[in-house]
Amino acid sequence: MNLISTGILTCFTAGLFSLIFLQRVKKLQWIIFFITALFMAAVAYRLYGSWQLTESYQTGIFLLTFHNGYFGWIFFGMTSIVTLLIALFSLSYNDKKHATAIAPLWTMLLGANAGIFFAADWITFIIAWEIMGWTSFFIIAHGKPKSFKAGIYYYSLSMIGAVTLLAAVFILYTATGTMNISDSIKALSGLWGNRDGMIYTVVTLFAVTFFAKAAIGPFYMWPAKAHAEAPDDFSSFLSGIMIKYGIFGLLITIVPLFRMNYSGPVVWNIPLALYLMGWIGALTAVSGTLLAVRENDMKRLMAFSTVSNIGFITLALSVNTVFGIVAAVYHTFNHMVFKGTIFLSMASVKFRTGERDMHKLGGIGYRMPIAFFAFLIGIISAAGIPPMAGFSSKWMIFQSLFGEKLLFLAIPAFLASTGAFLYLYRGLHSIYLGQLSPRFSSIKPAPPLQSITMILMMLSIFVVGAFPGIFLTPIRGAIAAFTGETISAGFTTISGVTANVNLFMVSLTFIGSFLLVLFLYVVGKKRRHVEPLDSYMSGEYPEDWNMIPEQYHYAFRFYEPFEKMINPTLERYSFENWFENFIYNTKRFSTSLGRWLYRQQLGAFIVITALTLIILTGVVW
Amino acid sequence: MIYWIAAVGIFLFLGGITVIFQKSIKNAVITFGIVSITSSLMFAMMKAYDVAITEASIGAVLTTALFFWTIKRLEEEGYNEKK
Amino acid sequence: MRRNESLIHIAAFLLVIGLSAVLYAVFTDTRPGLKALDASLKERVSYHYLLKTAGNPAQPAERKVTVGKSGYEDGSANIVTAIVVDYRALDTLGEVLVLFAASAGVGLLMSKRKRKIETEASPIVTTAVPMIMLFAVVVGLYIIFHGHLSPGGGFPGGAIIASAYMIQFLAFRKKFSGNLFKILESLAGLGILGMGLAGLYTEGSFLANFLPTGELGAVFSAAGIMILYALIGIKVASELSSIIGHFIGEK
Amino acid sequence: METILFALSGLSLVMVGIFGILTKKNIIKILLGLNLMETGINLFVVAMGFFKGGKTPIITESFTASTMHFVDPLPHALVLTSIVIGLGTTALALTLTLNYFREHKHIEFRGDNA
Amino acid sequence: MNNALLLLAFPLTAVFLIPVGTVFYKGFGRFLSMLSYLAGIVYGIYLFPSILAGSKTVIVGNWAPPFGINLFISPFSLGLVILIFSAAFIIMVTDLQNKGKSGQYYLLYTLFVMASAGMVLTGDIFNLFVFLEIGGIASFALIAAGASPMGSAGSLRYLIQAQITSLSMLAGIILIYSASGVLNIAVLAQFKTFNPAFAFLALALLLFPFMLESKLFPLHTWVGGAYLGADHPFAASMSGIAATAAGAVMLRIVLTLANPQSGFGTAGKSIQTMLIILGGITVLIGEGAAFTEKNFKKTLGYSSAGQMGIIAVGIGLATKDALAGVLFLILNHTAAKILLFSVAGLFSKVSGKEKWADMKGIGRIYPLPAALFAAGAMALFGIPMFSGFWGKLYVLKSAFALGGLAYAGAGAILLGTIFEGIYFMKISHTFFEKSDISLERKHYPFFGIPALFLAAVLLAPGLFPSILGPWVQASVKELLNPISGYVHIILTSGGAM
Repeated sequence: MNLISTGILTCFTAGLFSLIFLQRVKKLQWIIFFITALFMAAVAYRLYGSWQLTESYQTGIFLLTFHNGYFGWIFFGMTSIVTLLIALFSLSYNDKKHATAIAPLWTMLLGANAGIFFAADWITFIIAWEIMGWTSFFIIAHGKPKSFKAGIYYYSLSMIGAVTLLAAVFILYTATGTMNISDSIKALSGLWGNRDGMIYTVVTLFAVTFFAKAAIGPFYMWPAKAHAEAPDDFSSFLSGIMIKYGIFGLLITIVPLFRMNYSGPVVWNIPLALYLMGWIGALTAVSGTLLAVRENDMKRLMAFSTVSNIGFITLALSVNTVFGIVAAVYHTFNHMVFKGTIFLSMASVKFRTGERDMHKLGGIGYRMPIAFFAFLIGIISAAGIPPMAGFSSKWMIFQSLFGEKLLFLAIPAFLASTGAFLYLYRGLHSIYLGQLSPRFSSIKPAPPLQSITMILMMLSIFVVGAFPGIFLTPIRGAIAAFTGETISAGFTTISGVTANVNLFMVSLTFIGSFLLVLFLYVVGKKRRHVEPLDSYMSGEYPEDWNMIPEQYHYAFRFYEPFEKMINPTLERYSFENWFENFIYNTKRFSTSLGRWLYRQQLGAFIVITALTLIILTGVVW
Repeated sequence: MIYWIAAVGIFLFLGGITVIFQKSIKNAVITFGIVSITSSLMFAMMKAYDVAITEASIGAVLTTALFFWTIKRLEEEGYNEKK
Repeated sequence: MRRNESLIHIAAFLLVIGLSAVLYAVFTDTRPGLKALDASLKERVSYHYLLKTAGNPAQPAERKVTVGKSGYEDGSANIVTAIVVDYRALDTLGEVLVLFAASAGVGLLMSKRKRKIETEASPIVTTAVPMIMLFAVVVGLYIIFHGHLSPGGGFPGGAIIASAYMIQFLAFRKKFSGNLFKILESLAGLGILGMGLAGLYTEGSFLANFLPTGELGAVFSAAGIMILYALIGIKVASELSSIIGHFIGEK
Repeated sequence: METILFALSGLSLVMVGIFGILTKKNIIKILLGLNLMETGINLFVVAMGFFKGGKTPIITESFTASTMHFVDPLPHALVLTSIVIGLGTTALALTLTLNYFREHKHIEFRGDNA
Repeated sequence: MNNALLLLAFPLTAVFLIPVGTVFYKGFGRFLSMLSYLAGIVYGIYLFPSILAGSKTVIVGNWAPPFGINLFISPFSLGLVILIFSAAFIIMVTDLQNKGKSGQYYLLYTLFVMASAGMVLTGDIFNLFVFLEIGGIASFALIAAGASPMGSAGSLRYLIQAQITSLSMLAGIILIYSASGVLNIAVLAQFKTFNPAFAFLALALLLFPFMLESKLFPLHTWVGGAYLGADHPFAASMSGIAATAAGAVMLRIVLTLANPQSGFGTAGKSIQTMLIILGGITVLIGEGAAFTEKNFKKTLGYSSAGQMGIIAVGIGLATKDALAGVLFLILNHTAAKILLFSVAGLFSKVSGKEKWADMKGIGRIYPLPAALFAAGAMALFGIPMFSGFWGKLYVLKSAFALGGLAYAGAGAILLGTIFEGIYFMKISHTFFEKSDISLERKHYPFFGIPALFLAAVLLAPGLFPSILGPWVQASVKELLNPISGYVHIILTSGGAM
């Protein structure tokens, strides 16, 4: 019984069914969405182990095949677990007041998600890729004009990606003659040396597709727009899972290509192209951090932090060693979990307060403790502080960089990861710490279902932090099945290049020290409660500077001096305005061309000139 | 025989030029009528008598008449060339 | 606007010169292979039309066509009418449809005519016009019914009858009755279609000439062609008259 | 030689017609140019079927395959159709000009309208 | 088999009966024309199995091909004729403003449909010219008959350009006749070699009107005015029916008439390269113009210019896959365009607006048509589970396989898809945006079923491309070996068959 296709089919049929028939009953749509997520998680569980399962369907002259490879499976398993948790969260998030109509499209998106991971040939991959494209557009744009602008920006990038994917696949197909993904990449790597030009075009085309989807390099701008404007529970899916399709794409195309009999130019024994990718990753990480620091809207801030983490992952991929690949995949999974937690906690804050700008929030921690703890654990893991899972994966990334002695790449990585503290703390402090503003003094804590999901997420971060083996063993198995070698890591220990670490011990020490600090805090003296708006104004009234009290609230321009420093550089080199006026120019050009073509009295002029020219070229030929 | 053909051919060409460069459209329509009758003559010179009659009865008479009636209707509705 | 005007004139002139130069180059191209006017009459399809051997083209070299002899595959002496009505009948059917579309289009788009000035035609015109009309109709009918012998046929004949109808507008400003022509048009059309379907069911292919061809050159020789061309003549006449009516008739 | 002369005069009319269409702004003038082009093409078509010394393709006395010397009748049939098509298009175009005048109050074809 | 000509005879009878009919009963025209299309569809489907087995030729007037005119009924042409008739039938059904239309409108419309069907079937180049003219005159009148004031300007512009190109076709026909002495495509398809320059001139002159009809690059300036003038049903038929017929005729001329063994020799190959270049430029210009267009009908018009550009590239490539792609694209383009135009017609009738930007939020009042518009738009720019995806995929597959110039063509197609994707998504989203539009929901019985049928026609070949398998294989086989297929059947069948 071919499990994969039944899984994908159920997603699509359920999505279509709820789209067509359940317009009125939004609650039922969300229940169907949750059941499908549950079903997909069950499919993932059932699929473990049967690595030879391939299902193929003959359509026209192309054969569509699904293959349950170990590599695709771990990605699918991981994403379906996280989606299940997010689905649980959205069940309670979408009550009467907040319900959005995106559940059916999201169910279809799950089908496309499975399709991407299990596609064994390029045509199925393209089909799943494009379905994912348009469904996510409609979800992000979900009827609001402001989110429509973000959606169109996102969709044009993903259209460019889809088109370059088509071009790359067909050049690959003509060169290698096979549509199967792994065979075509193997056959392509066989051509190193004699058809380098063609290989580099294929690599650049693939790179454009997957960079656009994963917001690497010049495409760093869309997450800030798309995640902020998307429905809140969907942003965690978008930022946690959808952005990883680009990474998965890189993993199945560019990374294996350069590992097999590569004979091109080498920089510090890394292929030049990968070295370039490394630098792009590093720059994305740094620019993601810098942009995140300036943000005042909490979802945009976290979107830029995703961009910076993606930069890390590309950096790890570009090291071209098995250790680097395992580090990248491990960080991807960790990022899925902790970024999901952070977005979910922000979603529940928005669920209660309806506010997104950080300077309007403050002291929410007192009212919503579970959301606060979830956010706290999430940003600790994002910053890479030991007890949490983030530490081990960031540590592995740095180990892989040192392993290859890539110090110049390591420096921006350090800058980016330390910079992470800046914006993460800003998020924590502005939203949860500080004094509770009177407006939110009466808000209820997060609803039970949402808190359960957050607690589960927190637990998983803790557990993986202590026992990295939970993620590492399947990843190492998959990478071994994929590339043949593996790295030595026990259930709780990882042996890096320069050192090895036993994470269980590390987390024990940290928990111990945490308990000590807690004890001191409880024993300590009383504290006075200060009203957030009751700050000294040295006798002046904010109103005559036409500023509202919120504006001079300390969270308003958290890092003002820092922003003054980096703003000019960011304005000048931002790809965003380059892309914006590129579209503006094409629009102006085609309208003026249309009008000029049209001003000809009646086009007869062009008809006759065309006749003469065409005949002339024919005669000359 | 060739001179006749050349003469009618040149007449046709000149007629065509005058139709194009006429100032008022009424004169242009009249010249067009003349050109189309001479073309019917040329059809006859080419031994295509069927075509000559058809060209004369449809091409020359009716097309020119249609053009005249349109100009008349335009003038009835306030079109005047001088403007 | 002046400078733009002369610019367009020069550009158009150069374009015309360029086009004729290109055509000249093509026609005087010396590379091997057939060029314009390379097919002499013998190689052309119309050789068999002339010798009336289109049915079975493999004929002995010395084929004789004698006037007055019957039994040819096509009775019409005027080969052009034979081609128009018999050999390439679908073209003519299409042709009639073109006129049909034109008159329907004019009927659909033409707005009614509001004539302001009222001048009565002079008595000379009102007496002369009926005579001319009679003469024109007779000439038109003659041309239609002698289509297979003398030059002319449905198209010119129909046009002449239509111009007869046109003249009476100059004199009498009669109301233009659209429905009469509509019915006439569709009846003639149905007649042509009937002839075609009759050909389909008797001879086995649409618009086949199933009537006897008679002797070559006699007045009643090509029966099928006469009827078909008469129907076409009526149709052309009614269509042109309805176009004329729409142009200068007053509702 | 005669055929080429006939064809040339036909083509010259076509060229004049093209020149007229391209340079004129008044719709009636453009339609006249179009009709000139049509007459020119019709002349060219019949010229292509003309043979020096050929008789009109109507059988008046008997002849044999070797003694016959006719002009090619097929282009005549084609031109018959083409003339009537020309009339149909001109009739339609003139009706459109009337409507055009009713909408725009001028019959100059300037680029700015639709 | 000669009674296969009934395919054209049904609309003909309708045409001749309508004037008489409308004198007695106003709605007779619409009823009769729809009846004739239905008869054509039923008869076509009845013929289809036997034609799939072997193509047939229909002799007109009992004269064998080189002397008489023949129609060629093959899987390719019959399939397209059925497509044209069903397209016309559905357009008539979904035409919402059919109250005020006079008998003459339906007469002209049936003539237009019959002419397009005739163009696809006929085997004689002058007959092709006559059908082109009938279709042309009918469309000039129908464009101007649209409600919009700009109708006559757009129609005049289109008339003049169409007349220039059809005269060029007449010149091409007579040149071919004076060089070969024959007017029949089958005989010309295996004739002695022409002089290369002359061959290219004759072929180019022959092709110009069909390039104009399928809106290829230099001859596309008329699209704006024509689509602005025409009303929604006829705009749908211009994109659906006229473009399909023009594409089919271009296929017939480029692949059968100018095949390598014919007298045209290499001229056919250079025409194909020309088609690739012009098709690529048309895709860019068409999609660019549609990208910035505000008026709903003009956007759809320019987008169908883009689609025809892709079809032209497919024809230019002329490989097995490219032609299969072209057939998929033709079917997809016709069905999708009719769906989009009928939705556009419904929305502009309800909201009274012409520009799609002003119809914000209308989807919340009419969810089904808006969703179907999104489906049709996605089918057009090649979202996977619609037949457009397979069409584009096959064309791209053979474009990349051929390399060289075909790369540029493929690049243009891909760039065009980006523009197309963005503006179609923009339009389909504006229908769903929250806005203060306040319209009460009128119920249109005749809209739901045909629109759903069209969506099914778009989805079915997408999900199961093997449905079209037999038709596509037979047509591609017929187009790719004209000598053993087309020519052999026509010339050996000799007399009435």
